[in-house]
Amino acid sequence: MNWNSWQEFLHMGGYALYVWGSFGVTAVLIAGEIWLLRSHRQKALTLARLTVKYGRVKEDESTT
Amino acid sequence: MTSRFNLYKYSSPATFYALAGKMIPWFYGAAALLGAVGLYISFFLAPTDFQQSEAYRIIFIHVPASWMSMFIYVVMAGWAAFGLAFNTRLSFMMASALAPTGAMLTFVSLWTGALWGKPTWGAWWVWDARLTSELILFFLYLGFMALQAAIDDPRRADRAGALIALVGVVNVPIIYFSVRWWNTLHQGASVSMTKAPSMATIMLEGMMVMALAVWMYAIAASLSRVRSIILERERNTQWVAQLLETEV
Amino acid sequence: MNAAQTVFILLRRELMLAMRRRGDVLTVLFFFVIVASLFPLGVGPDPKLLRLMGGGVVWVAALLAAMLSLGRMFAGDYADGTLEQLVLTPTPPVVWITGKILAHWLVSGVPLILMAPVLGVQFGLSGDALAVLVFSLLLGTPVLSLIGAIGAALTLGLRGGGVLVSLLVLPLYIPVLIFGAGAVDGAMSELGSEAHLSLLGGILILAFMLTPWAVSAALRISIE
Amino acid sequence: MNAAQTVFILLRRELMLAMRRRGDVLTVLFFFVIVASLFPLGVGPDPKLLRLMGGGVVWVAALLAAMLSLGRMFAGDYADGTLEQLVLTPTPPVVWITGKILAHWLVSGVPLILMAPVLGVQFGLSGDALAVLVFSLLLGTPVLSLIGAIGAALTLGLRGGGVLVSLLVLPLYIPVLIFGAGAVDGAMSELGSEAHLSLLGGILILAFMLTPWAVSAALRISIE
Amino acid sequence: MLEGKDLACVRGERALFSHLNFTLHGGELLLVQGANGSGKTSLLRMVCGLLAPEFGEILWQGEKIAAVRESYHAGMAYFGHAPAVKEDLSAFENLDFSCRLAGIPVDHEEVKGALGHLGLGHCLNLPAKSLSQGQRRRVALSRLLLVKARLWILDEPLTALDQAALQLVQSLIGEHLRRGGMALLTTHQPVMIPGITPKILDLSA
Amino acid sequence: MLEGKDLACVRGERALFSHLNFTLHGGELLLVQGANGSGKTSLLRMVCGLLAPEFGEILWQGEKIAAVRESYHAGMAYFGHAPAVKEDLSAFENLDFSCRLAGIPVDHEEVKGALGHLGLGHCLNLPAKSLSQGQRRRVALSRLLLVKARLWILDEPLTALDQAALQLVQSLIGEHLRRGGMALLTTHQPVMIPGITPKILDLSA
Ligand code: HEM
Ligand SMILES: Nc1ncnc2c1ncn2[C@@H]1O[C@H](COP(=O)(O)OP(=O)(O)OP(=O)(O)O)[C@@H](O)[C@H]1O
Ligand SMILES: Nc1ncnc2c1ncn2[C@@H]1O[C@H](COP(=O)(O)OP(=O)(O)OP(=O)(O)O)[C@@H](O)[C@H]1O
Ligand SMILES: [Mg+2]
Ligand SMILES: [Mg+2]
Repeated sequence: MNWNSWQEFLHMGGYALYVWGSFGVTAVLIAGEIWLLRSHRQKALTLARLTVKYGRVKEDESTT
Repeated sequence: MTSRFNLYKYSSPATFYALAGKMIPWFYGAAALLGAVGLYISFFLAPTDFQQSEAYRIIFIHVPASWMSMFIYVVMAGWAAFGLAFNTRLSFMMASALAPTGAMLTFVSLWTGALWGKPTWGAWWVWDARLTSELILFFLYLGFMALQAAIDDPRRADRAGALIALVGVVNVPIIYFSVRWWNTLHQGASVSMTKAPSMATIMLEGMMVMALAVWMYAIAASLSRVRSIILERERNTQWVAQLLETEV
Repeated sequence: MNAAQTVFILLRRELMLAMRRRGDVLTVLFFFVIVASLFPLGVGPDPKLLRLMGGGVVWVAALLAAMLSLGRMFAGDYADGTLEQLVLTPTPPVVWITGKILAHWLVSGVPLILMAPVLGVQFGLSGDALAVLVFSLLLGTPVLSLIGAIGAALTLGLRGGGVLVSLLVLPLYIPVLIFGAGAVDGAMSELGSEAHLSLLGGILILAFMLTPWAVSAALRISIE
Repeated sequence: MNAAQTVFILLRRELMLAMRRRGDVLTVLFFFVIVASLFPLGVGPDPKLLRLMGGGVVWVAALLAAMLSLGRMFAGDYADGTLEQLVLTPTPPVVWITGKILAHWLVSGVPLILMAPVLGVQFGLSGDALAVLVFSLLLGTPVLSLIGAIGAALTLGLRGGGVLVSLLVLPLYIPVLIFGAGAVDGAMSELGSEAHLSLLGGILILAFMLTPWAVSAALRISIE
Repeated sequence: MLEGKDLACVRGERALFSHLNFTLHGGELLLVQGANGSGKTSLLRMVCGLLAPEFGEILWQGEKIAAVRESYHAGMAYFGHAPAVKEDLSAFENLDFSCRLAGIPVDHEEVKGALGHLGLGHCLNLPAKSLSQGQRRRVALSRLLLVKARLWILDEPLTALDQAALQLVQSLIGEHLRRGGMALLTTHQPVMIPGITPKILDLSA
Repeated sequence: MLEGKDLACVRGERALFSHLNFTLHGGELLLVQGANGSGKTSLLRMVCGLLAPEFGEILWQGEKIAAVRESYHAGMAYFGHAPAVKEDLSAFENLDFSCRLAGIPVDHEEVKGALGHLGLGHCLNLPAKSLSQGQRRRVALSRLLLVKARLWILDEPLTALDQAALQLVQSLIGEHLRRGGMALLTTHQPVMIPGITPKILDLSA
């Protein structure tokens, strides 16, 4: 075990900005992508539902 | 588009949509599991580096992201080539689905590299071959996505994108060989970790586990994206209508 | 209808169009980034050399990006007839021309300003120099849009317009470049950059007052 | 009718068109000169710095000029329907595509090569370096036309095409830039430039053999 | 009243017409005819004020059009070769913005009504780029319903329209004239508007 | 013989037509009709080989057009929306180059004759940019006289033409058919060619 305390862990030997900056931004990006994927799927589903209901629907119609 | 090729049947979007739906949770699960193990290794098992202190821990995210960023581009170009050769819609959709994830990982590589560079090299960025080629890779992804976004007709978007992806992949090794004509700060700085063999092993293991995690994540994300793309493109078909009745 | 209202409606329309074609906006931005990145590739990776060049390179890239984006200012409206219709509205041309230039700056200039610090970091500029870079761009990019509008208006409908516009406009951009890049250099060499920045500000005010009239005249000529 | 004849007729037509629009050709040339001259303005007048930058800057300017001139390669023919007619001739597309690329190089590339020594002198390049600069451009500019043709073909008819093409094409130009500018640097630092030049030659041969096919595919896609 | 006095037009090197006179009162239709290249488009642009005449003058209510620019433009609608339809905006947005920019406040219902009248009711919200050539021209023509101009200047409004649209546009012009409006028109197709005998201005002569 | 079998066309998101069949023999005229946006242009481009059909196939003398590309293109002339006239070349140079590029050796007299026939004799050497819309289309149509194709594919050849040119083009088509040629035509105007009853293909149906 490398760390004696939480402070030490968070401090990362003085490199907190760099280490947490890397891991943090990566986490945010991945979370963001997952969120985008979900909203993409929702949009695609509504679009498909509208299409099934009303026949041909343009993408723009479902979003506006 | 007659089925002169047997594979065509298996690459039907309808079949694939269902298959992908079943596989996605598994890949997300694997990614989460491997990620947890990898992070544990990164922060708790891997010891403090003799020279770089804790900063080196960035390696556990930097290297997997870098690897995957290049790998995904090649896979994307592969799908594009397949699509152009056999005119399978699904291949084009796979290529489009991979691009955003690839671009995201390329950005992660650039970002973590920059954050690593500041403490080790004293600069956020240097114009060294490795770094530059990664930046160009980022532009190649963006070019692919921008081209597809600029074209309204999906058919043309698919094929134009595929063509530029293929041309771009030719560029990747060329850029890569340019390493020889450049002074490369990048490799020189990463020597310290091969000091003690035991340390190298645990670090290598950590890197591998994290790389696997990123790989699984990339598969899950692109499968999930391709499902949405399939839905958008195929929403006029019978199978989507049936699917919506039964599924929701 | 008063002038502010027209400008507002036009602005809304232009921003809506830009949103519909987000790709175009992003592409100008990435052009900026790519051009700035070409230099180190051509010149070599020596950090000291690059730091010296940094401000100048970012400014040159901004100039070129602004210039490339000029094509969008009137060409679309000209080709599809919207420009004729605008000329035929009762509103004085200077009013809606100001609106169009403003919209162009919001869509093409502002993203460059936001991206510039990242490029500055890549060239190893100091914190001070970065701040001055951003501020100089804030004063300078509107001038680029204003002056560029004249070139864009004059080259409407001419083939090879894209290249021609650069020939007309780049020489006029040079003062902006000199003071903009000079300000960044000043910040790095501790010579101070107030003089350069206030000159830029002066140019901006002058350009804002004069160019819409010139553009209005240029459009009349091109539309005949 | 055989391939050589078609290429010849096409070449005559393209050159005649270029003569009628001399302005366009000159404009690309002036763009090249202006971009190269912006740098000393942005970076400052230190001769040592300029000599170091010289080769790289001239190459970057050549890249940008070549890129800007891409708009002319197919866009005119696309807009007025000539491209459709070419596709509908019995001649295989690769033949006339090669002709068009060749014409583009003659009109846009060759003038750059002729002008480059003048710019090189302004940056204080030595005689040796100048010779290598010209030779590297001689090998490199055809590659720019060849690769650029793919981008030009893919972005036909897309709005914002001018900027989009730069995003597609500039990353692909980078190897040419690296070896071209590298050759000039090599000549200045007495490291020799054979390696760079022969690599450029290799790229040229490869590009010449492959790109017409890619362009042909791209045009099919865009014309639909 | 619109008047053209002793107009002459030179395009490039060629003199297209000279000593051209016309007057147009409320309720009248002036049909500009002539072979290809005889200068119809040039004349119409001249009347709009987009092109300065080489000689002669154009008067609106007895005053030179340049002198009364604002009120002239407020009372005029021009429909040129290019339809002034933005591809990225929907038919609705196109019409809405173009009215507002012309200084005419319109509400949603009016816009929808005008588009519906031209047979675009089912594609109000489609971006114009997914409309065919003829449909885009209909979007452009729908402006005429809303701007309430007294003077319509229409350059080949009938090209690229199918039979149904053709009838519709002609009846629109008819109504406009009956309400006391004036119209200046070019076309290569026969124009038939019940109850109206157009004045003819032949440029080939 | 030209044959379309079970053709389907999808543009963007919309299916324009499907299960479309037609045959065209020597001496026959096929008139493609339909409202704006019904897919006439798309069909013509498909027949040329510029657009791949979503489904079905097009046969020329019994063979798929893609398989006999060279001979098919050698025997075909296409006249599209865009007239393929270079603004910077004169009418003469335009016609001369376009024939040579199509692989047809022509001499000066032939070119002049063709342009004269279309009423452009007096502006042979003017750059096309100083021609009017209709005159440019005449330049483009003059190609038909020289290329000696059996199959003419003409997309709205009559728009923007004045009465004289209209008659001329119709008589050209008539002669072509009488010589055993075939023609595929779209137009929104009535077509009257003495002695020929066109086959009609209605896309709105
Ligand atoms: C923005 C800056 C950076 C970028 C774009 C970048 C990019 C890359 C890429 C593309 C790879 C994979 C290459 C391969 O496996 O062959 C890689 C690997 C690696 N990077 Fe970076 N890097 C950056 C900064 C750094 C820094 C600052 C360090 C350490 C001081 C570093 C250390 C490593 C190590 C150790 C590897 C894996 C082992 C190797 O192949 O050498 N990188 N990087
Ligand atoms: N900008 C210009 N520069 C030079 N000549 C021009 C210009 N615009 C038009 N012309 C010439 O003026 C003449 C008349 O053009 P115009 O477009 O007014 O004709 P038109 O009667 O509308 O013809 P069409 O029936 O073909 O539309 C033509 O010969 C044309 O070539
Ligand atoms: N490249 C394209 N991408 C998407 N949709 C297209 C494309 N080209 C045409 N369309 C659409 O296909 C439909 C048919 O177009 P087409 O040009 O074939 O019609 P048309 O019958 O020739 O009409 P018109 O009489 O107006 O010329 C239109 O709705 C059009 O918007
Ligand atoms: Mg006209
Ligand atoms: Mg059509």
